[in-house]
Amino acid sequence: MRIYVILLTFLLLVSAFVAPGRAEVTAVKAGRILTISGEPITDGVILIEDGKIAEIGTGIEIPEDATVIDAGKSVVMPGLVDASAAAPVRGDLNEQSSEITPTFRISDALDPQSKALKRVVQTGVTTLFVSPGLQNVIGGMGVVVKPTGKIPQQMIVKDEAALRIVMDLDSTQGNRIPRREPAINFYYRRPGTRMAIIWMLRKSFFDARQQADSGQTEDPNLAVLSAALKDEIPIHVNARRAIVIRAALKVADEYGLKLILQECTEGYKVAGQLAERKIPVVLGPFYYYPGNTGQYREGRKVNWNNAGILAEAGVKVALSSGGQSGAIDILTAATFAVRHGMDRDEALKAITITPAEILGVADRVGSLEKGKDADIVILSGDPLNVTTRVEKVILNGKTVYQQTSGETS
Amino acid sequence: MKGIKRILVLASLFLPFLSIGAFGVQEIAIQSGTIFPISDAPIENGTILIKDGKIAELGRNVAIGADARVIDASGKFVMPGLIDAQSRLFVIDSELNESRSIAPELNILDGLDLFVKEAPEVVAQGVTAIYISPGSRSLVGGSGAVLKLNGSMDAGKMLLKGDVAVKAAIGVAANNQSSSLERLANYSSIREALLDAKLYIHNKEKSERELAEHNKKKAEYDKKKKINPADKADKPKRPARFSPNPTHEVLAKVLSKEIPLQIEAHRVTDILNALRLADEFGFTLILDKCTEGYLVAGEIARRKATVILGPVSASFVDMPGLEYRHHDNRNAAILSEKGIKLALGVSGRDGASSKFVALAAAMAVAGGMDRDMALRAVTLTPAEILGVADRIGSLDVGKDADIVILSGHPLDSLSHVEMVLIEGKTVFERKDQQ
Amino acid sequence: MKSRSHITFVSILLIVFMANSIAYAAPVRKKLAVEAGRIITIAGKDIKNGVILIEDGTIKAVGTDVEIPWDAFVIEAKDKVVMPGFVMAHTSDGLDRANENMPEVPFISTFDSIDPISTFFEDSLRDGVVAMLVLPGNNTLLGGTGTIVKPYGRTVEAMLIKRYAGLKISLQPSQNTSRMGHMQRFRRYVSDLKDYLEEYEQRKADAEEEKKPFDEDIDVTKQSMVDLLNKKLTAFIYCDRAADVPKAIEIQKTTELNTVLVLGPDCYKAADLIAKSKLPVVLDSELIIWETNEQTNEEEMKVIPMIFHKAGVKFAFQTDTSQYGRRYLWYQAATAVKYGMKREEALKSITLYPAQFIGVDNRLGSIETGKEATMIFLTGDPLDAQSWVDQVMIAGEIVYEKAKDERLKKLLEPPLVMQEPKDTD
Amino acid sequence: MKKTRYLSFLVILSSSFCLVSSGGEPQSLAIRAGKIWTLTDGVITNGVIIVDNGKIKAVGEKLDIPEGAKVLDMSDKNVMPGMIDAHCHIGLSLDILGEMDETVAAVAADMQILDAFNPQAGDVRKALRSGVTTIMLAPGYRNPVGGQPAVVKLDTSKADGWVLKRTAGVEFSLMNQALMFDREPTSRTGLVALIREELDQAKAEKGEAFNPGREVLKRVVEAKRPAYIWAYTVDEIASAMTIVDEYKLNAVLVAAGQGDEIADMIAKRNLPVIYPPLLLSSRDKDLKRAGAMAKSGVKLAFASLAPKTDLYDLRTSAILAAKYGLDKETALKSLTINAAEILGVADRLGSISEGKDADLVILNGDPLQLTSSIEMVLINGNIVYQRQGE
Repeated sequence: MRIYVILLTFLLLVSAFVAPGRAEVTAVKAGRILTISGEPITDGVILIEDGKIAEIGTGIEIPEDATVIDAGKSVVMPGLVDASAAAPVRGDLNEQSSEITPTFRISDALDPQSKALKRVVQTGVTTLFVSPGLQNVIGGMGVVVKPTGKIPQQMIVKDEAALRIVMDLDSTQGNRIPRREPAINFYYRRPGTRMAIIWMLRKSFFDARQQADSGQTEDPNLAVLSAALKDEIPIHVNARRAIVIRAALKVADEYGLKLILQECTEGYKVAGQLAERKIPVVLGPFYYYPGNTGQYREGRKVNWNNAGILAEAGVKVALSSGGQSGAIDILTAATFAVRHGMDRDEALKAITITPAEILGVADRVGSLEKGKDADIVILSGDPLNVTTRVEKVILNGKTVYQQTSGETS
Repeated sequence: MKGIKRILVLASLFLPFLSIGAFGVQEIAIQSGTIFPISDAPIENGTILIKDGKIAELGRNVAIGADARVIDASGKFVMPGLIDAQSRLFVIDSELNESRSIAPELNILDGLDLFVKEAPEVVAQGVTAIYISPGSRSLVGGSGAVLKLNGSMDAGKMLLKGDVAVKAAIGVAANNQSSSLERLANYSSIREALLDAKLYIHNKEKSERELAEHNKKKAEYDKKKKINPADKADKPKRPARFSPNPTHEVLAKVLSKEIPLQIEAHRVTDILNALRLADEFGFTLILDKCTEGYLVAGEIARRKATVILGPVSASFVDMPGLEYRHHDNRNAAILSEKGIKLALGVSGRDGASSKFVALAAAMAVAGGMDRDMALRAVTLTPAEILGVADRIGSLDVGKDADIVILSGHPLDSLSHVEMVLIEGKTVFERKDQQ
Repeated sequence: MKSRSHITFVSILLIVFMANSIAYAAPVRKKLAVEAGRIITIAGKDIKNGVILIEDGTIKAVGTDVEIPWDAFVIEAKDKVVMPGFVMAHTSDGLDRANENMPEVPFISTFDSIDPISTFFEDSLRDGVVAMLVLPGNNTLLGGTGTIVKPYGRTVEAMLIKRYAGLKISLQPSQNTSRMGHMQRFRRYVSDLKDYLEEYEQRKADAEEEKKPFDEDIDVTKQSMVDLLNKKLTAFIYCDRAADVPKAIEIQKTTELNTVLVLGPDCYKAADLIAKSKLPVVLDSELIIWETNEQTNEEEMKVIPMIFHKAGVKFAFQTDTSQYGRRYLWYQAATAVKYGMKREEALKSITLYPAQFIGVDNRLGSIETGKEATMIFLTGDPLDAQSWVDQVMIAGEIVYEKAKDERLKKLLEPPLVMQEPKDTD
Repeated sequence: MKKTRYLSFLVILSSSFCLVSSGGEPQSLAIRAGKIWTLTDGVITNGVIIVDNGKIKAVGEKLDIPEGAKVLDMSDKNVMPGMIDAHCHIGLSLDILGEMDETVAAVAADMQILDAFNPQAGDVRKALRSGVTTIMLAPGYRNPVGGQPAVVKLDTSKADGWVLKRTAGVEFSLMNQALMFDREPTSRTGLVALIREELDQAKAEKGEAFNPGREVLKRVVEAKRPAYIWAYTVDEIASAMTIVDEYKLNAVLVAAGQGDEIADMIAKRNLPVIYPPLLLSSRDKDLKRAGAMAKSGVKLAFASLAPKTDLYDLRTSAILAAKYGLDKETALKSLTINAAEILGVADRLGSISEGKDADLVILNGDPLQLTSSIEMVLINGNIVYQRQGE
């Protein structure tokens, strides 16, 4: 035990030096740096100045006043980006009082104390996209956050990052009569069929366009939608089965929408179309064969190599935790994607730069480049190996997680 | 920052082990503090000598061995470890009540989770022993146990006394539907159970007699057979086998005064019913909670029933419902004035509450209770009621060295616990957190 | 809808099995020699470029300098890693329903419930599992007896390794009983049983005394519990939370049963107690749980296998087939290694140890002379996510080949590109 | 027989709670006290308080007592100002949802809690023994906009004069308890959105059409009336601060139990906090929160939130807080003067100083000792509670 204490104190002294983000320089030395954007660097150095990457490469001389984090033989890669994470929000993720709630901003309800956030950062995730729940046809706007800060404002990287649309049958859920309630209440508002879901979608966008044309914009809801029509806000469509994906594509064609598909469990069936339309997909959650997994048994027609097939066809693929808190961490997801046939580099991109691009925050996160946020993960070995573990996580230049022997004892 | 905290935490974790390892066998002397032995008048600037976990000597001038570990308590107050006689510590939520209404054979030890985190906090407030009994939803809920909070996770090592008393409850189960009929039903079904037990004892004795008889006959028969195998005397028939019934076995012990019956009763009617049961069956009665006891103090005193009173303050309990409607903080004062043997319990919402035993005593004082009586009511009296006074409850030679050292008077709400020893081992030592 | 999918699914299965049966219709070769790139024997050191000699389904020799008899059929596996098949010491999958509603049903047996065409067995074979003890679920006090099977064969009889193995005891109370009542119920049952046995013995004695024939059998509903008390069966005691562990140990001490503890995640708190009791353990499939540190308010990772490993407890892993990664035994072992467990130990916990716990280590669990020729051929290191089970051999017979795994093909290969319907409007 | 005795006893007890009011007409009164906790200027030992016409005329060490003045000799006792319960729900129905919350309409700005208050209710009379002389009577937390609280004195026997503020502001709730599964809003986001919407409309309100609710909220938006915002957890407090910043509200945080996590930010906005009762079942880390908050400069007032806890335990909260790190003076002030300032009645209450109402509590010991009990309570110089000697 005493040895631990000594070891602990040592580690903590190190982290204690690093922890307070003073304007002074931090240097990360590593045997292998996966920049993702470029070629891997061996025996490289990353200089961090007030939360940003000041220098990266080999043969950079380290200022003597700099705090040095020597990662030794370990592998360094950019902080992971989860393009569809479990929302750190207490209570309902949907505003049940209407099925079309574009103005619903999940950022209003973020809980900085959320245990889920504190956990996810230890799996190497430094950027998350959080969106409203699946029970509204147009759910509202999601937000890109970092798992740090005491109040929501400090967490937010990009608010109103995307508009969530759900074309799966989830939005027919919760359509029940509450206890001791008269039969007529807003729980009778919802569509009951996919026909109705899509009709409502069409109608809302139609109204939005009308309003935009007529010039006046009283209805804030429609204002958001017309912004989406003008590509000012990207649209995330939740579509699992091939039939739903095709329907989504139809609606997109009608209104000239730019889509980003989420879940996309049967995406492999329409890989060609997605590729030619240049529609990126955010995969996850991942179901295991055989089938009746998932709320609507969408796992039935699962293909383990979904990601691989899509990437092969030239679709931009991001791997995510699928908004489930209990799900496997996305590093493992990438590992299995490779096991099932995805290309290694593609898989690594799919949990870093690709999601960053899809979320429109690639200028700040997703790869190790000069000028980007210093979100760095230090791994004990090859990232795509189950026996590799996260040793240290640096977020905005500060060490937010430090593997300690305390964990296991 | 976080780092330093971590180390602190670790250190605090080690502390007990270190001290055990280092000073386990050695003798310990607590010097020049104001000692409250409880059983006796306070001793100014006295010394306590501890030899292998027991109190070897205490008084003004005590000779101390050269190699003794000396704890300087000058300016501090020394008293026996506190006892919470109504603890909920270690209790797994909703594991406290069996669906069956009469289940005296249950054992609280089976319902506990000794791995919960609250325990250190409770010890840090000077509580060294707790009494836990089953819940009040079932009429007869099983037997309670006294545990020592010695930091072990092994029931065997913590257990001071098992099967202390069988827990029963009148009226509480009826709390929700507050019909007095329900309360009456409670009373009569407990009575029935006890009557059944009586009958059971009778049958048991009968069958034992029969068996003895048969054995005698059998022996004769065998002898006869041995003498002449041709004997035609027919073989005696073995009587029907008597299968013991755990439920009745326990209640039988209650009726034979081996185990007291602890009856939780809040309202006057229920308390009186409990007393009536005691009159009828003559078991040793411990009145639990006794919220409206002050209204019938005379009755209780006349029966010489002992009381574990609590909660002292209504804010200890969750939702002061019907049972607590006439709760009054003068209850303890009135009862103790009538000369009733009275222990104060916390009986809080959950395990953590147990740490506030001392505060409960203070509140009783605010309600008019005598200060010494109040202190006694959280140390010696519970020990006596629970039948562990030979081990704990006061600072006397020969008793366990479960000792608390405080910065101020025990009843001072703002005084801090400096150190806690259980059987001579330091289980808590205050490092200035604030 | 459901039913239809079910039918199609069954038919697929039949096809697959047919294919297999045709493929392996040829009689089992008497003499086999496996030339392996690497042999992980588990029993001893790994062997590079070794040979395993097999006769009538048993291993005759293992080593580098084993010379191959002229009449032996040689299996080329120079590019493969060969190791003993994985063993699952505890599972309740592959049953139509795992729990009986009544609390005390020690007399029922999973043998009558195992569903040979359940995909669980096919998947297990694909994942390199060669033997498993199928026990009733965790919701019944005395749940019934278990069956050891191999995940191959069209009938339970064909799959059978051991008909009558292990009895499930669960200390997790079912609805509307408390833990107190649950324990009491168990004690009551045991005391009644002993009572019954006493009586039984007495009747026997009387009969002998009177020279009468005594043909009364022990009550069938009690038989399995009697066998448990006589150590003919092993008790698999499920502990839901740490609080149950001391009780399990108490039971083991008082009734002197052969015991294996099946633990819930919370039980890591009692690791030291378990270590002291020296009882074997089957860990929950959830190997990592999070806990909020009281003082620092940080979320802390508890790596359960490491905690037990450090405490010196011998354990086996189990899987959770509904979870993505956790459904592979190798993944469980790899997770343990990830957090610092010794590789050899981790591998033992998915081969030799479980075999010992369920009492088949005389046949399975390692590659040694005299043991059954049951092994798996891997494309790479067992703990590497990128390596696959290429072949599985059970008792000298190749029962699985990745190349011939139709369903795996369906799962990994893109579908035939279908003509997209043109929008006509 | 037993029954009757039991009843008679009850009667005696209850009588001990009710008022021992001395006559109607105001007269001058002098109190000799062993210790006077003035709270604004220190502790006076062996002092005298001279009360005239319900107000404190003078307080000091050696004052000459005017002739004809009634003299209370409390020279072995402690005197402190009447305690103020900054938030409670007594005199309403005991059932939490009963009279506190309007559950049908989510927005009930124009509702006044006083309309539901029964001055003769048992718990109101019983409350006097707790040494609380003034309470903020508040609606519950189950409505996003919950109505207007009132500040009242507890000598409710008289027909009038006990209402200090009929409408003391507007209650908002950002707690998850304000969400109902069958009423808008059902989500935290919807909750914040709804409150924004209401405030926006109030801002925009021209006041042509008569709309009492808007009128009230308008005053809040213009920071003429305080907003009492329920928020317990960090995220709730965070959204509260967001709204306060956006609309420049003059706000008070209610029941901000976990505020210590972001105490610095609360202090920066100098938002006062009405602290929820410290429960005797709390863990240590929760009991330390009040102290931590005060340390980083947040102004606290304690509340019993009765019937959640008994008013009698308002003082218990302060004592627990003190035991776990809140310094004694602040603890006492949080029971009296701080509360008065937060509720905006400091001109009349909260300390023993010249010109203030003679609301006094007389204890037989240090106010921050649980052992010391309340002997006598005066409101406007009238003895409203006197402890029965056993």
